[in-house]
Amino acid sequence: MRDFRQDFDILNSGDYIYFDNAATSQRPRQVLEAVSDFYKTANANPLRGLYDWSVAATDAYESARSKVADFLGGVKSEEIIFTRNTTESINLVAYSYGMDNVNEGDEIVVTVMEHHSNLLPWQMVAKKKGATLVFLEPDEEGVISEEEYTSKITDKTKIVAIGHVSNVMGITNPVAEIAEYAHSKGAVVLCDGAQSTPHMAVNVKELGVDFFAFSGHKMMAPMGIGALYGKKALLEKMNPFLTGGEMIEYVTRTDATYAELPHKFEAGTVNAGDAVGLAAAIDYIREVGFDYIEEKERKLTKLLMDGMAKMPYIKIYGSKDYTKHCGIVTFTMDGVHPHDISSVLNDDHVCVRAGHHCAQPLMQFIGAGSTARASLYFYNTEEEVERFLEKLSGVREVMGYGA
Amino acid sequence: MRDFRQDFDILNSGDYIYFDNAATSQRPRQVLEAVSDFYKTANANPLRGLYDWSVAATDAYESARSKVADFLGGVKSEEIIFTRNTTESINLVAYSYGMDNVNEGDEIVVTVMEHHSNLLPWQMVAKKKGATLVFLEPDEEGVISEEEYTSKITDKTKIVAIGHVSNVMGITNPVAEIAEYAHSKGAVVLCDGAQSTPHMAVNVKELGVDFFAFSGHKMMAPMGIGALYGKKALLEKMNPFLTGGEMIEYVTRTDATYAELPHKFEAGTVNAGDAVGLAAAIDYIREVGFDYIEEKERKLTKLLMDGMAKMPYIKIYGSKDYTKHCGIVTFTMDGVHPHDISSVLNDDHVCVRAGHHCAQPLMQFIGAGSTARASLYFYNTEEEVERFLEKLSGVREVMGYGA
Amino acid sequence: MELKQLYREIVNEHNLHPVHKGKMEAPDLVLRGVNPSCGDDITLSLKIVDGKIADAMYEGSGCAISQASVDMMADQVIGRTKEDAIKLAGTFMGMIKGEVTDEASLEELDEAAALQDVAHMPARVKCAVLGWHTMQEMLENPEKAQG
Amino acid sequence: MELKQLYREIVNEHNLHPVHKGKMEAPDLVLRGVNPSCGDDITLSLKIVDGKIADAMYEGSGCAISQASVDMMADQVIGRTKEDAIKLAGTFMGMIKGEVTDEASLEELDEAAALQDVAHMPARVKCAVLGWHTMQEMLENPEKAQG
Ligand SMILES: Cc1ncc(COP(=O)(O)O)c(C=O)c1O
Ligand SMILES: Cc1ncc(COP(=O)(O)O)c(C=O)c1O
Repeated sequence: MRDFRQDFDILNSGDYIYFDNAATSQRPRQVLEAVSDFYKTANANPLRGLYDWSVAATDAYESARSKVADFLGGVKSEEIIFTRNTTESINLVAYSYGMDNVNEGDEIVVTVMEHHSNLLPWQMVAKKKGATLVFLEPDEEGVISEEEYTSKITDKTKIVAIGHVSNVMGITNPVAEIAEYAHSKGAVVLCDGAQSTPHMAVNVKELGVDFFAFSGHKMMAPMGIGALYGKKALLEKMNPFLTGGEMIEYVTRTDATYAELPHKFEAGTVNAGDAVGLAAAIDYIREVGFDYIEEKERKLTKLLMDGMAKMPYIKIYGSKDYTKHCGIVTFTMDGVHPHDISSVLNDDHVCVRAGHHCAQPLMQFIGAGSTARASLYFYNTEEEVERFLEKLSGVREVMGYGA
Repeated sequence: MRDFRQDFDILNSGDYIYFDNAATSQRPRQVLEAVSDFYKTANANPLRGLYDWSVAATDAYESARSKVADFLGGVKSEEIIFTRNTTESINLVAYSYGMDNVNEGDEIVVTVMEHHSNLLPWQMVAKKKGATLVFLEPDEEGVISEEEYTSKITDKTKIVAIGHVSNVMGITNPVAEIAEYAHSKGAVVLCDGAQSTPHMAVNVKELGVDFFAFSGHKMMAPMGIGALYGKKALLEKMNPFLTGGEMIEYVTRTDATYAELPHKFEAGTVNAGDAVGLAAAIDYIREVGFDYIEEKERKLTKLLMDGMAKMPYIKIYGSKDYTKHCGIVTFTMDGVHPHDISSVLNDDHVCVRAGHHCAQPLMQFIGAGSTARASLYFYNTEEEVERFLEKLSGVREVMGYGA
Repeated sequence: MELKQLYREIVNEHNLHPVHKGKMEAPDLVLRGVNPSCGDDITLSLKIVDGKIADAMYEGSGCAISQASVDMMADQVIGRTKEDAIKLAGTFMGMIKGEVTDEASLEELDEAAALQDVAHMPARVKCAVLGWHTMQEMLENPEKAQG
Repeated sequence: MELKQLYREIVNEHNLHPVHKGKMEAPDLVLRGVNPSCGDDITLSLKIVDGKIADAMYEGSGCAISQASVDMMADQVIGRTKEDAIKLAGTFMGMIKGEVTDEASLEELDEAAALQDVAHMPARVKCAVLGWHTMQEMLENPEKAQG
């Protein structure tokens, strides 16, 4: 196995330990070069031109789309809409599907652990349409029980919007089971895959969801590119969201007819450069392999959680089982505010996140105003985890609690 | 003056003549390197982190914003919202301002030469709110007269949405005059600057517009980044458009309060990489200088139009004055369909666009189903224009019309 | 084949001197076909006698490739049964998509096989198939195409 | 100053052994100040006698920097006139923004000047200024802060 870490210049340029991978990943040289190469050899506005460069740009863009379709388990290319990120993908569904299909008295079911991006769009739909948001709640270990979802998903439920992997607890939700149950109640299911796609093979058909949203930047692609998978039958019936160039068929002064899928949902000049970067990231992930990614992350997570368990003043949120964390370990430290943890660790060149992690309702639910989070990816090392633990164990002393 | 063309690898790698700059520009090495450097040295999720890399990423992103604010004539940083492109910028205004401020019986004024991106969003608002779209029409030379706009902008007008430079005729509209008149009637004015920002110094305060939208990719920045300028007083009163992470203050299960400007309008992980690219493109444009850009484009446009005037079977649209084309020359050829022109020229490695240029109502207005368009930028050369003219003059023969 | 050569040797003849362009008197089937992105816009008329295409004509405008293609198509389908014409359309579209390449099938297409190289010009594919697609549509769904 | 040193030498003392933390009996002015993004949340109470700040206390929770900063602030403003306290807040916020750097002004801030280096930690600026900002707000708009 070659040393993948060598591909990440930023990780080899100093002694920083980057443990904020759940916020955004680093990008390997291969991805950055793929984007530059696109601009240096095939740059033109795709979809519009009759000349070679534009045809090449169109090919590059559309084969990135096929690659994404493949990556999500072999769906149809036209079921993939490129967006900026998970947030835009979910907003697209909220505006185009939600606003037209949710009515007064209906219910939208989410979990209390949703990222704000999978909550606020539904708050908007609920508010504008007079619907009610219903919250699935997990147990201490982060698990949403069958009883929980079967009691809250009902005939009134029109949409179930659920995170695949929680960005705070790292837990993987039982999306397939919930989707199956939700469908039996006539609801449509959206899965927020922002935290799963970097870490595990995803098959949206096996998950059985109707929509699946994710971001490239969390899986080594550039910022600025993400995607939405939607079942063709649903996408076809939906109205466009953004309108403008590229997504039309005929336009008169007062009217327009729309292009076919997927272009109907991609208004304006597309981000072909970063789509090419996403395709390169998928190639890179395939080269590394999810088997290796999972194995490496589990080894590191075990080391991390075992080490933190030796610090009695630390509380870890979520499952006690290190295999259920997807590399995400969220914690608090007695007497030390998470922001201070993060700042002190930064003095030691350790990057961890502190705050509400865009999941304030979950913070309220677990009763922590703010937490610290270390999140790993396969390119992190055991040596980094050990150094992290050593630095972490020094934080309380810095904060005046003696050794 | 150094040879700027050397900075564009794609232009130096073969004998292609790229005359589709109005669709998208090429990017100089400096821009591509700025993006890569960001990812190699400062990559983290901006706005969220307490550690050095995230602070550096935040700095990079926010100074790109200041640079854009400066580029548009020295507006406030918080008046700049980053978007994917012009299309998204205009949709933001249509959804957040239009849907809340246009009512039944109101009018929205656009010109008949608008790009679909500055038309379809207003069609949507008009349709959903029961308002009427009113069209300003230019004369043969593309000019919108004072009589035209004073007769159509009335007390009923709530929004005037007007292109700065037409992507078909290259004409610069009298935006400042129209904005002043529109304001006297109580309307709000949006200017679509997609085609002006690459070619001329823009000062939104002198234009007097309330909103100004543009795309990075047409001015040498990467795809995937654009911006919206909005007057602070208006933006503050507007509801958010996309919702999710980063744009909130407090979130409870059923409610949220929003972050301050500009973050209120930037939901989800931002495209910091490409924003850095846009900043580098602005630096690059400054280095080249708009004086040089205009002078060079005019020289090339004159050569081009003079040459085409010698081909009696060619009809050019818009002004006869080459200084009023912003490098854009749209034309038809007797007996030859524009698609065939473009395909034949492509055989000679000449890239021009053919079609409706995302401006179908203008095509209907000028009575051409489709046209061909050659659009120049400062990095094009006289030699290229001459070679283009030679190839163009050979098209009719290829199409069977004898020499 | 280079595109210029294709124009010179095949397309121009049919585009500039079409054989089947014009308005048909009392057609049995009529259908309009359009390529929104290019503006190609044709109306195809067929006369059917005893299940066979007795005549085919078209009107409209568009690029040379779309016009030549429909003119060549008319040459090929006049005299064929409906089933046969549908099958030939499948062969043509398969060729343009690059899926049908065997000599025998291409021979069936006769002169229309000259458009094979359009397979390498994705932007022109829609132009080349417009006529064929319209004919297939009207033969398979005659209720849409009442004359 | 390295951040760790700042904590050790200044911040911890005020954070762990605050002098002015607690609930004030019958305050004249009370205002809550929060940093949504961090969760810092304090309620500041002032007693005003003859236009002077006779006492200042705070409750709430937050990071060490926000807590220490408000505790140091209370030290500095007790005994000052309202105007003087507002001016001092301006100096402090100017220092944190990196705009006020002259010795004389910083001396005015006494121990609170130790937070000067927070100017280089943009993510912590809001923590450092929370108390000062809240005090300024309540003194300038006493109608918002009735006890
Ligand atoms: C005048 C004009 N407006 C708007 C647009 C849309 O820009 P974008 O596709 O980058 O959103 C373009 C270019 O395509 C344009 O030329
Ligand atoms: C679970 C989850 N959902 C959604 C998002 C939003 O992703 P983005 O900011 O890329 O839109 C994130 C990450 O920030 C996340 O962790």
